[in-house]
Amino acid sequence: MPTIFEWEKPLVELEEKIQELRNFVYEQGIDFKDELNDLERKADKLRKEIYERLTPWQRVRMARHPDRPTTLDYIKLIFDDFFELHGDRRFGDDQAVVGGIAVLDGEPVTVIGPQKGRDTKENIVRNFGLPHPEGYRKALRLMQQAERFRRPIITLIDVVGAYPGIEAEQRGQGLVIAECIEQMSFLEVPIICIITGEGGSGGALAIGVGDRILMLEHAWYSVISPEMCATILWKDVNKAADAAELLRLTSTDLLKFGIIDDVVTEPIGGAHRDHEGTGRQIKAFLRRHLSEIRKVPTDELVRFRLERFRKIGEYQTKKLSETQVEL
Amino acid sequence: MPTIFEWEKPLVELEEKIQELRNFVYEQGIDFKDELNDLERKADKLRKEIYERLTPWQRVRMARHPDRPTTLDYIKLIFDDFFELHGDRRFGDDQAVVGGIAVLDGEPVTVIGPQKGRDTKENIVRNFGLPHPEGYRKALRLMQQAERFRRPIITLIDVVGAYPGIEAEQRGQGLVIAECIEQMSFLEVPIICIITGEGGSGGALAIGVGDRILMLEHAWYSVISPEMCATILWKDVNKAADAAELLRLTSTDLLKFGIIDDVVTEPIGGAHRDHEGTGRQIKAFLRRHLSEIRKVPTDELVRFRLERFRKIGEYQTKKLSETQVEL
Amino acid sequence: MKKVRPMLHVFRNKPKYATVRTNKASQDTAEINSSHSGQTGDPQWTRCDNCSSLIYNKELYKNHFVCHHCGFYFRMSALERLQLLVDENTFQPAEPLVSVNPLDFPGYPDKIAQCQNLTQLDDAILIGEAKIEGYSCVLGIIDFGFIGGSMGSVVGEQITRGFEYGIAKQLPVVVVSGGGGGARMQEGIFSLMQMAKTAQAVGRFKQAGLFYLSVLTHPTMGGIYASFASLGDIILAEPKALIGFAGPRIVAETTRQKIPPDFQTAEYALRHGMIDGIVIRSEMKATIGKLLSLHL
Amino acid sequence: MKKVRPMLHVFRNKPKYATVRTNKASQDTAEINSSHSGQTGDPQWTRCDNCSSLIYNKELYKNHFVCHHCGFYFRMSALERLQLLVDENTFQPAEPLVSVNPLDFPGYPDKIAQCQNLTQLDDAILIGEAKIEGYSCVLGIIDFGFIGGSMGSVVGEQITRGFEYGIAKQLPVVVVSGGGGGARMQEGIFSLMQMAKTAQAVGRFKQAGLFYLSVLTHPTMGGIYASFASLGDIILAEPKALIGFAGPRIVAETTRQKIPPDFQTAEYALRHGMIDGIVIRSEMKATIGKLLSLHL
Ligand SMILES: [Zn+2]
Ligand SMILES: [Zn+2]
Repeated sequence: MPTIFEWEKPLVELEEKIQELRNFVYEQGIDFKDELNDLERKADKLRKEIYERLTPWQRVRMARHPDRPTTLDYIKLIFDDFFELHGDRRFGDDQAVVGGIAVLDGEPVTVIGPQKGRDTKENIVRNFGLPHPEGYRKALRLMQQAERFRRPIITLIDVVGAYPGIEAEQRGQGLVIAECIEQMSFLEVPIICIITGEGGSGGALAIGVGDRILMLEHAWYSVISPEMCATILWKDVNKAADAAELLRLTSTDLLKFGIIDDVVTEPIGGAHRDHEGTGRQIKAFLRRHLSEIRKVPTDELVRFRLERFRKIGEYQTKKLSETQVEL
Repeated sequence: MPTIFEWEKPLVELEEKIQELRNFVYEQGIDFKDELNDLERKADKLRKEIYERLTPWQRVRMARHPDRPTTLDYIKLIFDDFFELHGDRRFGDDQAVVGGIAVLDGEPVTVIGPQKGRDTKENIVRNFGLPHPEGYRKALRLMQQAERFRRPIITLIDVVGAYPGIEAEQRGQGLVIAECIEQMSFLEVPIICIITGEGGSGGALAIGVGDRILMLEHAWYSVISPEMCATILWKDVNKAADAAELLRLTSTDLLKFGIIDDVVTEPIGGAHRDHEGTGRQIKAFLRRHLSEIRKVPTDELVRFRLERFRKIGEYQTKKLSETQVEL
Repeated sequence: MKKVRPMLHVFRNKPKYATVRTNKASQDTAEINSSHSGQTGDPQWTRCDNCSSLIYNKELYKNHFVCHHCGFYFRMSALERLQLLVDENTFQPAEPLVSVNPLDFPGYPDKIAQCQNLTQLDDAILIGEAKIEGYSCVLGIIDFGFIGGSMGSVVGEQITRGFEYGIAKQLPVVVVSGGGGGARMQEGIFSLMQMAKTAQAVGRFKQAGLFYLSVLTHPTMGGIYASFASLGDIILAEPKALIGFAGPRIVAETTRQKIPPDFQTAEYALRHGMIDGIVIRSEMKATIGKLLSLHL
Repeated sequence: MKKVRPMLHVFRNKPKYATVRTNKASQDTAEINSSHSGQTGDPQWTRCDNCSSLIYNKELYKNHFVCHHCGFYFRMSALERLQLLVDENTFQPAEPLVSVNPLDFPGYPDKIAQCQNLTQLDDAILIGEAKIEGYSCVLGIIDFGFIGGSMGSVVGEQITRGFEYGIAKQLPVVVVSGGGGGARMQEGIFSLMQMAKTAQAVGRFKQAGLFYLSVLTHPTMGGIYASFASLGDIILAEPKALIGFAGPRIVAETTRQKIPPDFQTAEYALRHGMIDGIVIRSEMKATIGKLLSLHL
C-alpha cells in the first residue's frame, strides 16, 4: 500500500481518471485524443500548482516519504560500481552508515552516507538510519583513506540525527561528531555533500563539511527537527508544521542564506515518484560541481572550505558607547 | 611478610647476624669494630657473588619481585612533578596504563607506562597491569599530544603482556598494538623506552619503539614468557627456568645483541631493596641519553629510529645455485 | 539579511575598557547581580538547589559557590566564574558583539534583551585576554543563564575570534563550557554552522602548535559539546557536571532502557575515557595555571 | 653472531628464475607436494578436516580447496594459494633468504630443514612480483605449514623488502597472512623485533601513497596480526578464518568466561569493525583484481 499524501490525492485521482479513459478509448477504438490532451494539460497544471505551493512541513514529509530512495539506492542509481568497506577498526561496524569506493565516469570516488531501512526488519539492522559513534568513526576512516589516495569524497546525507542512546553517549557521540567536523575540514581532497533527504542537526553536519553542499529540492536541513522545536516552543509536537515554517529549513531558504550552493531539482512529484529521474539529476549536478572543484589546487581547496564556514554567522558589532557598562 | 628469594637467604641471614652483633656491641659498649668490618666485608663479597651469578630465571623472578617499584613509583622517584591524563577519547580509561605530563629538570616530558597493583585490591583495578586496547589507545593519544607540543616521550615498560581477554580481543588488541608500533615509529620527538621490569612480547613492544631503549639490570624482554615457552616446548610450565635460559632475555644478552642501548645497573640486591637508589640511577641514565638525542634534528631522529629497527634480523642469502629448484 | 563582517576580525587591541571585580572585592559586595543558580529574590541569600539550605551570599562566594552543607555545586554565572579564575584586574574583554534575528524568529529579540539584563552580558559568552596564576591566555566562559548557554552566531564568532587571537598572539586558549542544549534554535541553520566554524577554529589553532584547555561545567551538552568543547588538547570537568550530546530525557524516551545512575556525569565521562580528569572547583584555578605552565 | 645484510636490499631485478604451475596445469598434476590441511598420505586423496569425506585431489583443486560436501575451507599451502591468485606465469619470486640460529636454539636448524622439505619453501613466506587479473603487484603469502607460519627474521625481512620494492617500483602490495602464533619463539627477541620492522615498512609504504591490501586467512594470530597484517588500507578475510592476538585457549584459561561461539572468526572481526569484508575463496582473485583496479 503506497503512501499517498493528502495534497497528492487530487492529482492521483485525476491520473487514475486519465488512465481509465485511456483504457476505455483503447477498448472501444474511438477518437478521444483532444479530450485526453486536455486532461493531460490539466494534470500538468495541477502538478505544478501543487508542488510549487508545498509548505515547509509538506516538504519535510516529502523528504521522509517511505518510497524515497535511500543512500544505497542512490549509490546504485548514480555510480557505475561500488565496493563497500566496513568497520571503524575500533569497536564495530555500524550498519546505519554505509561507505566504500564507487566509480563515477571511470574515476574512483569515496562515497559515504547514513542508511535507512525500507521495512521494519531492515530498519532494525540499520537502527532507522541513526548512527552510533562507530558509524561516524567508519566515515572518518574512509574519508582519511580517500585522502591518502586522492579520491574525491561524496557524502549522501539523509539522517534524522545521531542516535540518542545510552551506548552511543557512552562511546562519545558528541566527541566523535566534533572530530568528524574538524578533520573533514582539513582533508586535502574535493568533498561534495548532498543532502538527499533529512539533514538533522549535528548528526548531519558531522559528514556535511564540504567544498560544495548540494541539497535535493525536497530535502530539509536544520539545527533541530520541527517536532522537537514545536515541543520546546509550545510543548505540542502536533505543531511541527508551524515550527517547520519558523526554522527556514527548505532548500529554497538555505540557498538564499548561502548555506548551500545548489538545489538539485527533483522530478515533479518528488524523488519517490521517479527514482531513475532523480538519480540522473543528482549525477548531472555531481558531475558539474565535481569537475569544477577538481580544478582547484589542493591547498586552496582547504583554504576556501575554511573561509566558507568562517563567514557564516549573523551578528552586529555593538556600538562602543554601549559597552562602557562596568562589568 | 616480605618476599625473600632462596638465593637471598644466606645474605639475609648474614645481614641479620651483623645487625644482632651491632645491637649487642651497642648495649655492652665493647669494641668489636674489627670483627664487624670483617663481617661487612664478607657480606659484600657474598652479595657480589650472588648477584653476579644470577641465572636468567632468577633475574626474571627479580623483575617480578612484589616490592619492585611500579611505574607510578618510578615516576615519583624520577620526576619533579606529574599531571596524570586519562582516557582514550573512544571507549574507556584503562587503569592498567598510566600517562601524563611530568617535569624533568624543569622541562615537561610525556611519561607513559603500564601500571601493576601492589595488592589484590589494586591489582583488580589495574587488571594486574595487563592493558586492554583502550590502554594502548590512551598511550597513543598521549604520544601524539606530546608530538604536538614537542615534548620528549619516556615510556616505562613493565608488562607481562597485552590482556588476553574476550573484550580485549573484541576491541582489537592485535590491531591496536600494530597501530601503536607503526605510529610511534614516526613521531617527531625524542623517545626513550626503559624496560623497568617485565618486557612481555607485543604488549611491551607496543610502547617500546624509541630512539634509545634502556633496560634495568634485572628486567627481562622476550617474544614469549618463559612459562609459555616451556609449555610449548616441553608441555611443562615448571621448566620455565630452562626456557628462560634458551630465550636469551636478560639485559646482558639484549645489550650484546644490540637490541637495547644501555643497561641501567640496579643497586646491589636489586631495585626492590633500594627504591631511591634505583630511581637515582634511572634518572642519571635518562638525563644522559635524553640530552644526547635532544641534539639530533627531528627528521634525522625518525630516520635513525627507522634504520635502527630496519637492521634487526639474522638471516642468510641463499646461494643462487640452491634456488634453481622448480617451484 | 543584515550585512555581517565577513572576515577574521580578531580581538580589539585597545587597552581594556571594562574592569571586573575580583574575588576579594566581591566578598564585600555580595549582592552583585548574577545568574548563578538558586536565586531567592533576596540579593543577600541563595537557596541550595540540592539540600534547600539558605546560604548567605558572602559565604557562598567564599566557598566558590559550593554548598557547605551538602557539597552541591551551584551553577555560576560567567562573571562569577571569571572572578574565580582570573588574576585581579587582568581581564580584557573582546570587542562586544550582539545577536541579530536572521530568521525573524518571533520573540527572539525580546528574549535576548531579557537575558542581557539578567546576565549583564551581550550574549552567552564572556571572552577576552586574561592572566591565570600569572600566565596569559585567552579565556572564554559560556553563561548558562543566557538562553541556556546556547551557541548562536555571536558565541560562534567570539569563540572563533578567540582562537584566532590566540594564534595571532601565540597564546593558549582556555574555554569554560556550560551550555544546556548547545544549539540556539532561534538562529536555525546559522546556529548549526557555528559548530563547524568553531571546530575549524580549533583545528587551525592546533595546527599552529598552541595549547587549548577545555573545561566542562554543568551542563555541557549538544552542539557545544559536539564542537569546540570536546576538542581540547586536555579536557577537564567539574565534579558531577552533565556532559553529553543528547539530553538525558531524549535518551530515556528513545531507548526505553534503564538509564545508569551517573549517566552523562563527569565521573561517567572519565570512566569512559572522554575526559582527562575531574577537578574540584576550589582547585580549578591552580590546576589551569599548572597546565598553562606545562605548555609554555 | 653471524654478520647480516644491514640495509634495504630490495628484490632482485633479474628475470624470473622460477616458474609456478597455474591452476590449469595443476589440475592435471594433482599430486603436487603440498602442505594444505587434510593430507592422507596418498597424494591423490585428501580427507576433509570437518566432515571427514575423502576428496579426490583433482576435485579439491577445481573447487579452490573448499570441501564440496560441507563447504569447509582447507588450509592452503603458499604455493597452492599462489596458483589460486596469480595470472599464469607472472610470478617472479624475491631473492631467497634462509634462517640462521641466532640464539643457538636447540633443534631449530633441524626444524627448518624439515619444514623446507615439507613446504618446498625457504621459510614461512613466498613473496615476489606478480600479476593478478592483469594488475602488477607485490604478492606475499604466509605458509602455515612452515613452523605455524611464524615470523622470524626471514619473514620479517622479506615482508619489509616487499614493501620497499613496492615503493621503488610504485606497486601495490598484497599480503595473504595465515600464521598461527605469529612469533617464532626460536628466534626470541629477533622475532619480536620483526613486528616493529614490518610495521615500519608498512608505514613508509603508506607515506609513499601506495595501496596495501591485507588478506587474512585461517589462522592469523599473534605477532603477525599485531603488525603488518592488521595495517592494510583494506583488510579482507576468508570466511571463518581465525583472527586475533591471543590464542583462544589462552583467552579461555585467563578469563574463565564463556567464549562466544564465533569468537575471533572473520565474521566476529567484521561485526566488531576490524576488517572491511569477507570474501569467499572462489571470488578472492577477482576481488583483489577489482581493488587493485580501484587504486591505480
Ligand atoms: Zn546544599
Ligand atoms: Zn567437508
